[in-house]
Formats: sequence, structure tokens, C-alpha cells
Amino acid sequence: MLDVKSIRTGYGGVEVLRGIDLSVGQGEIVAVLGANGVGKTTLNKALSGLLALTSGSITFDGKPLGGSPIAAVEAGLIHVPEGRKIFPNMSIQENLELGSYRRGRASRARNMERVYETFPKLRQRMTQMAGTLSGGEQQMLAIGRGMMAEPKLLILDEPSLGLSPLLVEEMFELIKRLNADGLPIMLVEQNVVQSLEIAHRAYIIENGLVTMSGSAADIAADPDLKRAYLGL
Amino acid sequence: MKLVETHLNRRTVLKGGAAALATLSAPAVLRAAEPAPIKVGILQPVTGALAQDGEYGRLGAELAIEDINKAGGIKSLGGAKLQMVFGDARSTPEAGTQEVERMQEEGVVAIVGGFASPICLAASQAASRYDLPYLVDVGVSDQITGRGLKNTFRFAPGFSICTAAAIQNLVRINEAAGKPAKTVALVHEDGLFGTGLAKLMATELPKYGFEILEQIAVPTPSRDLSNVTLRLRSLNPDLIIPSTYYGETVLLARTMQQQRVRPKAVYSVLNGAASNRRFVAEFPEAAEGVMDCNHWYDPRNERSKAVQARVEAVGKPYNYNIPLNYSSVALLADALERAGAADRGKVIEALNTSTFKDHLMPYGETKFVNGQNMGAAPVSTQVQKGQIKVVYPTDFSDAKPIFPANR
Amino acid sequence: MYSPTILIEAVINGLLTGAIYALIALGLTLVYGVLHIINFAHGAILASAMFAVWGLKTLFGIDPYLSILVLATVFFCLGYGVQRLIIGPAAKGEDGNILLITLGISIFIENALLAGFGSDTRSINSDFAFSIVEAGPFLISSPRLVGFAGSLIVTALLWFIMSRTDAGKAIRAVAREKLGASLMGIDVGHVYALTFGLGCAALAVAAGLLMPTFYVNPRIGGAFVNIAFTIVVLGGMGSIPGAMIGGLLIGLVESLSGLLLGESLGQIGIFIIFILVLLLKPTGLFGAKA
Amino acid sequence: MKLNNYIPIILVTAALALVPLVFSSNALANFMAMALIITLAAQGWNILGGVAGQTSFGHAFFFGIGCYTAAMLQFHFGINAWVAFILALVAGAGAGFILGFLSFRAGLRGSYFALITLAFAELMRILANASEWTGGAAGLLLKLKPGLANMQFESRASFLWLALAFVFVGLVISRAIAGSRFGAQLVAVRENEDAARALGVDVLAVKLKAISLSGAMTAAAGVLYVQNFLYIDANIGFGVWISIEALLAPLVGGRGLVLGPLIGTVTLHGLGELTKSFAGRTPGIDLMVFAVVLIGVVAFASGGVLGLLRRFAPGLARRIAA
Amino acid sequence: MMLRTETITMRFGGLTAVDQASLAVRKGSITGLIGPNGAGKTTMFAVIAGFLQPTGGQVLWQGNDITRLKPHQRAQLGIARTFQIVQPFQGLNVLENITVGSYLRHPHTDDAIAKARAVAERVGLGGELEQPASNLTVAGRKRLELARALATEPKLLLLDEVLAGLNPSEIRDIIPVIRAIRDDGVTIFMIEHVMQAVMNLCEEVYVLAQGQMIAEGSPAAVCNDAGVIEAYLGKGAAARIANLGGAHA
Repeated sequence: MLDVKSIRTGYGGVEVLRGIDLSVGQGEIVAVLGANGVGKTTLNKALSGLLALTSGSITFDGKPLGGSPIAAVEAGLIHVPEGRKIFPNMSIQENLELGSYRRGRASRARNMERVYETFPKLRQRMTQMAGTLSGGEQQMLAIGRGMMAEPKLLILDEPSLGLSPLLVEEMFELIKRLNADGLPIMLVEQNVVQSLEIAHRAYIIENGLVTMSGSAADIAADPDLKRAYLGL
Repeated sequence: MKLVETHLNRRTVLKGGAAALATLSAPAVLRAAEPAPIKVGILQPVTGALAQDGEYGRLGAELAIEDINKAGGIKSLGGAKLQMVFGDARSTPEAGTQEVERMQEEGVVAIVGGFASPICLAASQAASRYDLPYLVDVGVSDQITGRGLKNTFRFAPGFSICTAAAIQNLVRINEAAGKPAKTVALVHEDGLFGTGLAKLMATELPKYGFEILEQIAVPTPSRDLSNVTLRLRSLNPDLIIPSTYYGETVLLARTMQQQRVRPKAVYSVLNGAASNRRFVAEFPEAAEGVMDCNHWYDPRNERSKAVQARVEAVGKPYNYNIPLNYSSVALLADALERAGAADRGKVIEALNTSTFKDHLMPYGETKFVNGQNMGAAPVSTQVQKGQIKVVYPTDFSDAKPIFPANR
Repeated sequence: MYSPTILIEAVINGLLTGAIYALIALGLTLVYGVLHIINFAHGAILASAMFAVWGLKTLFGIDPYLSILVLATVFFCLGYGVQRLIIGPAAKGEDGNILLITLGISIFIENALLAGFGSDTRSINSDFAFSIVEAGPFLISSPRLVGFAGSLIVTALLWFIMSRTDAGKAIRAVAREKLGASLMGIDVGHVYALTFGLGCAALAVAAGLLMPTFYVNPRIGGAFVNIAFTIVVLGGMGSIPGAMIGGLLIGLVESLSGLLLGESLGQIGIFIIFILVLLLKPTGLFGAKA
Repeated sequence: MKLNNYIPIILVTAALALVPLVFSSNALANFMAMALIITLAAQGWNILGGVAGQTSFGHAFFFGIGCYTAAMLQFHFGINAWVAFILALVAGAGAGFILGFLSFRAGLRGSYFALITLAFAELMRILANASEWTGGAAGLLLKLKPGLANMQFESRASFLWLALAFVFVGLVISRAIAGSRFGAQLVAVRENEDAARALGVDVLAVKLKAISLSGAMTAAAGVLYVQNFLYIDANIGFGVWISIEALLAPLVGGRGLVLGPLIGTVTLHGLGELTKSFAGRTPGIDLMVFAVVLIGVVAFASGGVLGLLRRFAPGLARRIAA
Repeated sequence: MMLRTETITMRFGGLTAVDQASLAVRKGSITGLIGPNGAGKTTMFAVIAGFLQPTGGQVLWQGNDITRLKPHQRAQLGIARTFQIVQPFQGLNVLENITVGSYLRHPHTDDAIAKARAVAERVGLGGELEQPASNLTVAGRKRLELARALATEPKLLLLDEVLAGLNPSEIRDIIPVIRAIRDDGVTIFMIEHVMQAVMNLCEEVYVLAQGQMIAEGSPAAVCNDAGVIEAYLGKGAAARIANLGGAHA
């Protein structure tokens, strides 16, 4: 589905990604894990076309991916960003509608129904301004908005960030459910354990490089994992 | 001294222009026999907010120079031709000053123009450093001639002359009609021009039996004069005296027409619109009957009629800037003629003793006192059947006042 | 003291004038709300639209109200082009640059108008301009009633565009969350240009509604820009209902303070409101928190 | 104070001072004097808008206060021109302090600050246009009495030198600030108020100092204007034109740099004269060309003339911009 | 105690970012503040440094209540902070950046520059004094952030994730610098994600999660605290890691 080959990029001459390879296959949940500041968000920006590559290539759905967010969305690579980035001045309904601004417009009504089925809470608050939602609801909205574009691959950037433990649990359940319908998901997280529980495969990133990769179970069992996180 | 041929038509204007051009561009050898031309500075704002007025002023000066040269130049100087050195005052005093400096360096013998009071004030002062004669064309501020500058002269009437004449004319017109107007409302722009005028009117008019109902100040630019009109409607004065600039006067006249405010007369002083041909052409209904006391040419003067024909032949309205500048240049030429030298001191002297009469304005003999031409006076005009007519004083009038106006 | 009739009529006048102010402020607030820039060319664009109305009427006899449709389209395209081809690329995202560029555009337009039309003040004369509606003791100017209605219609239309169409929603999205919007595949550059175009189209409508009762010269924009700034600040920078209510309020304040304090002091009142709002509640009546 | 840092300033000033000796054109001297007055106003803007990063759209506020303080003190009270000048500086600084106190304490920044400066300038313009004290719309006219005591000069060159002396003082102050604790704090406030706070910078105090100094400097330019033209009215003193001139020059010359305002003014006014010379008779053409060039400069040479110089002649730029 | 916070609560609208958090930093110590993203650590720092006025609670500096003091006044007292997202003054070069800090105690330019040079030397920026701040690498910017704060000659240095984004060798290089600063008598209170450094440097660690102080103690003790592990790695993590540990033992 997604094939990333030795990409390098950064900001203003400072290299953040130093040659990353990874791939996401059909129907997979792939977890991309790493501590703060290792380049996960930069990787996402590169994938969704917000950041130009210095070298390397991204192939999506068999085709090379053009370097703009518009091209990424058109191809079906949908990125739910860190911090949600929902439109706070607009209602839930409108937020969802804009999810299908460039893709999936024809079946907007059907998709919206699906999102509301997935997130019944959102349906109750359809006309409420998104900025007034709680953190968890905002995260649901961001994911729902991403689903409106009929993604072929969904990138979730830190979906558990800032949520209470109970909500985190709920969120991971939800991700599992979305995937169960056949949607491939790339899950970028710092929440290691729960991510590994639902992921098929995982990559660990440290300092702009993939340092570990393999099946989620293998990685979960690897003693190096604790080192990567807790420095023990 | 003859300034203008008696028979003029469009073709001769064009030819004259071409001839003047040819003279200017002719090789020096051909002109070697002639005396060196006398440089005259013409200062007008032809860019910026006042650009349109400046263009009229320039046109007036150009026509005068053309006519003087065609009539043989300055005869006491061997027929020396006048040569225009034009300066764009760009509608600001500092640009005016800057151009005065340039003209001084180019060796002009005198400067004519300025148009707006601030430009005239600054430019005449800059010229005074070089004892360079400066003839103000329009600027009405009393300060211009009140500073004791030896070099500064104003051919046209200043503010106090204008207002005194305006009041006098109004009183006479009213008396002649059997005093139909008793109550007055003053609408004035909130600058010193309008405020000063209103104050003067408010103290003077009651002496003649008028009752001042209200003084209404309006800002420039005004976006909306509905409320002013509303007040006027409720006051219902016999006479409305507006002293505002063009845009506001147009707005006021139109709003009054719309709101059916119909006083016995609208009598304005030094107003930017009421004696403006564009206003009359564009809003014949709103303008009809409006009176103004302002600069105006002498409608009976044949030469003025000829100049008017030439101006209108090139598609320009004959606004008062044109005859004022024309006359000022002619006045200067007369002074040069009498001075017999292109010498600044002598020109100033000649201006001080001037008795010049060959102008286009409804003035008597020119007589300068402290730089102000005491022979100058404004006239009262009225829009009658779409024409601007002089209605007072009778020495210059080409129509009788319709008072009260049938509005 | 004035009679109630006059006071009521002053209130009506204030509202009628305020609606046009609001329309002029609308474009300014829209552009500020989305692009976060103060468009210094706003007044000059208004002046050029007014000249366009004047020109269509004078040269081809087209009624100002008819020309609105054409001019709104033309000015929308012009605005779109100017933002897309000049302001966007030249500014490179720096506020200081945008300031200089809109200033440059404003100098250019004003002087192009000066070169083309001279500094004369011009106006249109039409019979309709002088017609009035008599309602009891009140005489209400018909063109200004039309202006009021037109302004409300445009505001409603804009409100409809902003809340019901994808393009409008995209504009609102970009206004608050550029990154989130571009991740939805919204072309931010296009949205900016769209917004600028809408702002210019609103000015064209305002020009068409103003010309029957007002005049134009190359510098006329200045007469409206300061008041538009005040309205934008009062209503809250970026708020459409804020612009409308702010416009009506300012129209009312101007009218009543003009009547009670004198027209000149009324102008001072407006600036004092402007300063007080900035100091005490910079977000205005409806503005979003910074 | 290292003399080295001041060499470019001294050289530039000396070169300008020599101009009237080389060319005896009064028109040139007059043109330069006006350009220097604007430079001084722009130097004032540059301290607040350039170095401290608080963009003002209304420096006419300070310019006009300078103009009117000097003019009114001389006109109504016959106060000596130099004393009036000092008092005008105080008034400019005071006006800056009050405006700054109100707006910075209310937390206004960016567009909001820019708009409030504009509002103050406009408010003063209306008041000056209406009040009798200021001569209303007719303005105030000072008596022409050349003499050092009256700050008036027979020769244009002398006035140019006076204006140049002011600009020189402005340059020295700007340069001294650039190498001082205050200057460092100003830049810190411009770049990042929070980071500046964390380093112990009292942001409000620093901004207030900057706006007061800026106000005084621009007011000084106003005084020079009055002494040169001996005339002032509301549209000159508080008009939009001077706000724009004061802002354009540093942006075009190089925002926040010591020589930025001077280079910008010279560039803009030189350009103005140039476009005027080939514009012909139609009014407005020259300014259209001017506007196109202005947009071009922004599009292709952001960072101003000094920025361009940096790109193409970094050595030279370093030496003069210091 | 050098610094003490008592039941600090910070609410933003409906959100409680910090909830009744108390802590104490001993003079001469290196104390750590850790916790998962969004736990309220940076908010806590902002309250201590005076950038935020807490909704409730007190900040005590050497026993005195400083809750109402402004940031620059606290800097004057000797509290310096760095920012998680480095904020160099873009228009200035490295030396000038640091000088802004050293001017706090040295009003004369020459003294301030001399002090700035010394600080730059100490944090390893001696070779890049003339570089524009925007040209520095991430590691360089972090050092600059540190240097600027140090140049104010603080008694207490609040370091907000100075190590984030650095690679292991860069981290190895900077750890001794931090330790040396403490050895010179500057008390250090640091937010850190890089646990290796926390283990290495800190004597005492506070753990903030969901705005609440959930643990305090030595790094080793805190890291083995079940609540902390859960807060970090997710629900059930403590048990799983315990299992892993067992498997490898």
C-alpha cells in the first residue's frame, strides 16, 4: 500500500529524517513508535506532502506520490494530525463535510452516516462548535473527518495524546474496529504498549532512523524496547 | 498693448499653439536676432489632490503667454518673448517650495500661481528669500498678503474682501427684492475657511436684520449629509448659506433636492461647486437658482469671451482659474513692460505702481496695497436655466438676480 | 432638543448609511479574518469600482444597479488575480511585505485613476437618485433604501456562501486552521485568492449602491477606509455578522452624534470608539479570541 | 563606544555635508533638506518599528506633535525656536509614552497596535483641523526672521547642514543603541517577547522607552519641517503621507538597520524624482511607476536595499550596516 | 529549600492542566520533572517562571511568596528558564543572543560580551559566536538556549527538554555540561523525556500525569513505580514489563 524508501528531510538545513524505510500493507495496522522529538511528526508531514523530501521516494497504491497535500488526499492517503487540527469555529457537521472537500464528495451523506454510526456522540452534538468539544471528542472528530475522505490509508498521529486512560483505551478499541473493516492504518504513537497490542507490525524510530522493526509481538518482547523509552 | 487678436476660432488656436511650439523648438541660429526670452515661473499643482485645478491654472497661464508672445512680446525689452518654466507643486507646500528653488536656479524673473493657500504661503515665502516677485493666482488666505513680504502680490481678492463683498451683495440683492429673506442657516466645512466665514456671517448679518437660526459644521470629506438636511428641513430657513468644498456641496444640494428642502435662496460664498460648470452640467435641477459669491470672469469682457471660446474649443470648462491665471500673467507682462528690464527689483516696483486694466476679470484698475489688489472683488453669480450668470454688481452683471429663487 | 420625528429620521438615516459602511467593511474583515492581513488597497479598490460604475453609466448608460452584477463578477476575478498573482507570490508570507504590497497597489490604483480620470469629483445624475419614499412624516431616500436592502442581501448571500457551500466552509476552515485544512486537501492559496476576490466583489456591490447618491474621485477611498477599520475593529476582526452590526452601530452613532454634537465632533466620536474598543476589547463584539 | 563602529556614519554624513559645497544648487540643497527631514522621521519609526518590531501606521502622530508644539510655542508665546524645539522633543516623547502605555499595557501587538497608532494620528488630525489654537484648517504661519536664534537660515545649505546634523545625531543614537544593552533588549522583544522575559527583560519598560525615543525623534523631524517651511496645517502635520513616508523608508532601506532609513529615503525620493522626470504631463504616471517599483522591490529584494547589498556585496554591506 | 510550589492549580477555561501540584527543589540539586506528553509539565514551569498566573496555589522562592511577580522580576531574583521549543532571537548571532542574557547582570556592553563569551565557551558554542542563530543545528540551538539562560547567572535553572531531538552522541556530550553547571552552584530543575539522562543526572524526580503529581523519589524508585509505568507506557504496561523482566532474568 505505502512504500517509503530511504527518505531524508528536515527544516532549514537541519536534517530530521536521516533515511527512513518503511511500508504499510493492505489491511495492516502498522505502529510507528518513538519518544518525543525523534522525527515522527516530521515523517508524517513528509508523507502527507507538507514537507518536501531532500532524497528518497514515497510510493502509494503503486504510484509515486506527488509532493503536495492535495495530491496525497486525492490519492487517498489521509493524515489525522497530531493535536487534531479540527476547525474550532465550525460545527461538527461542517468539520465532517470538509473532510470530503476533495475526496469522497459524491458519497458524502453515506459516509457521514457511517461516521455518526461509529461515533454516536458526534451525532448528538452535530451542530455544536468543534472548539467546545472535549479532547477525546475532538480526537474522534478528527478521525471521523479523515474517514469522510474515504481513505485508502489512514495515518493517525498521536491519537491518544492528552486523553485520560479510559479514553485512551476507548481510542485504541476504535482503531482496531476501523481496521477490522479492512482499512490499513499507520499509527504513530508514543504509547508503546497499547499500540503494540493492536498493531500487526511496528517500527521504532530513534533520531530520524528506524532502529527496530518487525512484528508487533516480537518488538513487544524485545528488551531493547524499554531502553528506547525509559533509558534503562 | 494688445494681448489678443479680435478674431479667433479653433483653427487659429491650434495654429497659434503650433507656432509657439515652432518658435520654442526652432534652432537657436534662427532666433539669434531676437532678444533672450524672459523666463516666467508658472507654479501649479498638476498631481495630487488639486491636480484638476492646477491643470486649469496652467492652461490659463499658457494661453496668456502664447497671446503675449504673438502680440510681439515685451516691447520695451526689444520684443523679448516670455518663456514658461513650469513647476508641479504636487498639491503640497514642500513640493511647491522645491519647485520655487528650481525656478530660481533656472533664472525666472517672477513666479505666478500656487492655487491653494498653503502652497501659496510656502512658495511665496521661499521666493521672498531671493526677492523673486510672486503673483498669487487664487489662494484666498489673508495671511498670504498679511505677512509683509515685499515680493508677494495677489491679483484676486482675499478672504476678507470676498466675505465683505458677499455680505454687501446679499444685503443689496435682498433689499432690492423687498427683503423676502429674514432667517438664515449657515452650513460650513469645519476648517478655518468655513468656520471663519460662518463666524463672520453670524456677526455681520444680524446687523442687517437677518436672523441666524443655526450654524452647522460639516467635516471634509463628508460621507452623508442627510442629518444636516434634516435639520435644515425642520428649521425651514429663508436662506441657506453653504461654505463647503465641491463634494460636500454636491452632496448637500442633492440631498436637499431629494428631501424637498426649498429655501427662498441658497447663497454660498467662495464655494467649491456653486460656480463650477461641472456641477451645473451634471445636476441642473439641484443647481438651478443657486447663488455664489466667488471669483468669476467679467462676462461682458470681449477678450474674456474670446479666451472662453478657445478654452471650450479644446473641450475644457472655462473655470475661474483660467482667467485668473491669464490675467495674472498679463499683469506681470505689463509690469515687465513698464519696468523695462527683466530685473526683479524693478518688476516689484512696477507691480507696486501698477494700474493694469487689461484683464479678464470684473475688477477695476489694479492697485496694490501691501500686496493685495484693492481693485479686486468677487461677484455674485446665479445658476439660471443651466447657465452661470453674474447677477451682482450690476456693473458686470449679465443677468438680473432671481430672488427669491423659484425652486 | 430635536423633535422625535427628527430623531427617528436620524436613526433611520444612520441605519441606512451604516448598512453601506458595513458592506465596505465586509471585504476588509473577510480578508483580515482569513489572510490575517490589513488590506491597504481596500479604499483604492472601492474608488476604482465607483469609477467603473460611473463609467458604465456615463459611457454606455448602464444603470448602476444593473452594473452591480457585471462589476461584482469582474472585481471578483480581479481580486482573485491580484492575490494569486501579485500579493501571494510577492509577499512570501511576511506581514511587512504584504503591508508594502497592498500599499503599493493602493498607490498604483489611485494614480492610475488620476491619470485616467483626473482629480475631478464626478457623480451620476438619475431620476431615481432623487426619488423618495414617504412614510408618514418621514421622507426616506429610495436609493438609500435600495442600498440598505442591497447590503443586507449581500451580507445574507455571503453568509450563505460561508455556511452552506464547500468553498465558503473551506474559507472558514483556512481562517482558523490552515494546517488542518491543507491536510483535507484544501488549496490554501486558492482559498486566499477566493477570499480576496469576495472582498473585492463586495466593494463592487457597495460602489454600485453608493454611486446613485454619492460622488467619486480618485481619493474617495480614504473617506471610507477609516470608518471601515473602525467597524472591523468594533465588530471583531474577521467576523461577518460583526461587520454588519458594527456598521449599523457606527452609522447610528455617526448620525446621532452628528445631529446632537455637530457633524465634526461626530467624527471624533467615531475615532474615540475605535481607540476605546482597541484598548478595552480588542476582539470586538463578535471577534474570536486571538 | 568604539569609534570604529561610527566610521560609516561619519563618512556618509561628511559626504552629504560636502554636497552643497560641490554643487551650489539651492534646489538640490532644498531637496536634500526635505529628504533629511523625512529620514529623521523614518529613523524615529525605525527604532520602534524596525528595531523593536512594533509596526506603526501612525507616526504622523509624533511628527504632527513636533510640528505643532514648535509652531504653537513660537506663534502664541514667542518662545525661542530652540527652546520650543527642546519642548517639542519632550512632547514627542511624552506622546509616545502615553500611546505606548495605553496600547502596550492593553497587550496590543501587530495589526492592532498599527491600527491604534493610525487612530491616534487621525484623531489629532481632526482636532488640529478644528481647534483655533492650531490655526484650524488654515494652519499656523511663522514669521520669516532668518537668524540662528530663530532656527531659520538665509542659505539653503545652512538648513541642509542643520537637518544633516539632526540626522547625524539620529544615526549616532541608533548606532549606540545597536551596540548597547537597550538595543539588545529591543531586538529580543521584537524577536520573541517570552524569551526576552525569561532573560529578565522588562518588556513593557523596554517598549515604552523605545516608543518615547521614537516619538521624540520623529517630533524632531516635525520641528525641522516647521522651521524650514514656517508653515503647518493639520493635513501636513498629522496627514497619512508622513506616516507612510516614515514607514516606507526603513522597509525599503533595511528594517531595523542603522542606515536603513537614510538609504531608503534616498532610494525612494531619488526614484520619485526619476519617475517624475520621464512621466510627462499626465498626472499620476510617475507614482504608478513608483508603485510598480515598490512592489518589485518587495517581491525580489525583501530585506530592502541593504538586504540586496548583503546578497551581492556582503563585504560592503557588513561594513556599512554594521 | 530553594523553590517550593504549594498546591498549584492551573485551569484554562474548562481544562485543568495542573491540579494541586506541590513540589520542592533542594538547593544545589538536579531535580527532574517527568511525565507523559500533555501532563502539564511545561505549564508547571510557566507558573514557576511567572509566565502564567496560577488559578490557585503559591510559588515560594527561598521561603518568600513570589506568585505575583512578573517573569523579568523572577529572572532578576535568579530564576532562569529555557523553552521546550527553542526560541532563539533570529535576527541576532549566537554571541548577541547570549549577550541579551548577560546584560541582566552586566549593563556595560564589554562586560556583558565577555560574560557571554565565557558562557558560550562553557556550553561548547565557542566556535560559532558569529553564526546567525538561525544557522545552528538543533543541538546548537539547544546549547544556545542553555547558554542564554546561564548568561543571566541564575541560582535556579529551569530546563525544559533541552535534550529532546538530540541524538545519543549529542546527549552524551551535553550531560557533563549540565552536571558542571550544577557543580558551579546552580540548582537545576529539569523537564526531560530522555530517561537515560534523567537516570543519569537527577537526584530527585517528580512525576506529573494528567496534571497531578503521582510520584516523587529517586529516579530508580520512580521508574519502577507501577503507576508511573502505566502513565508512561499505557494501561497494563507495568504488569507486562514485569513479565518481560522475569523472562529475561
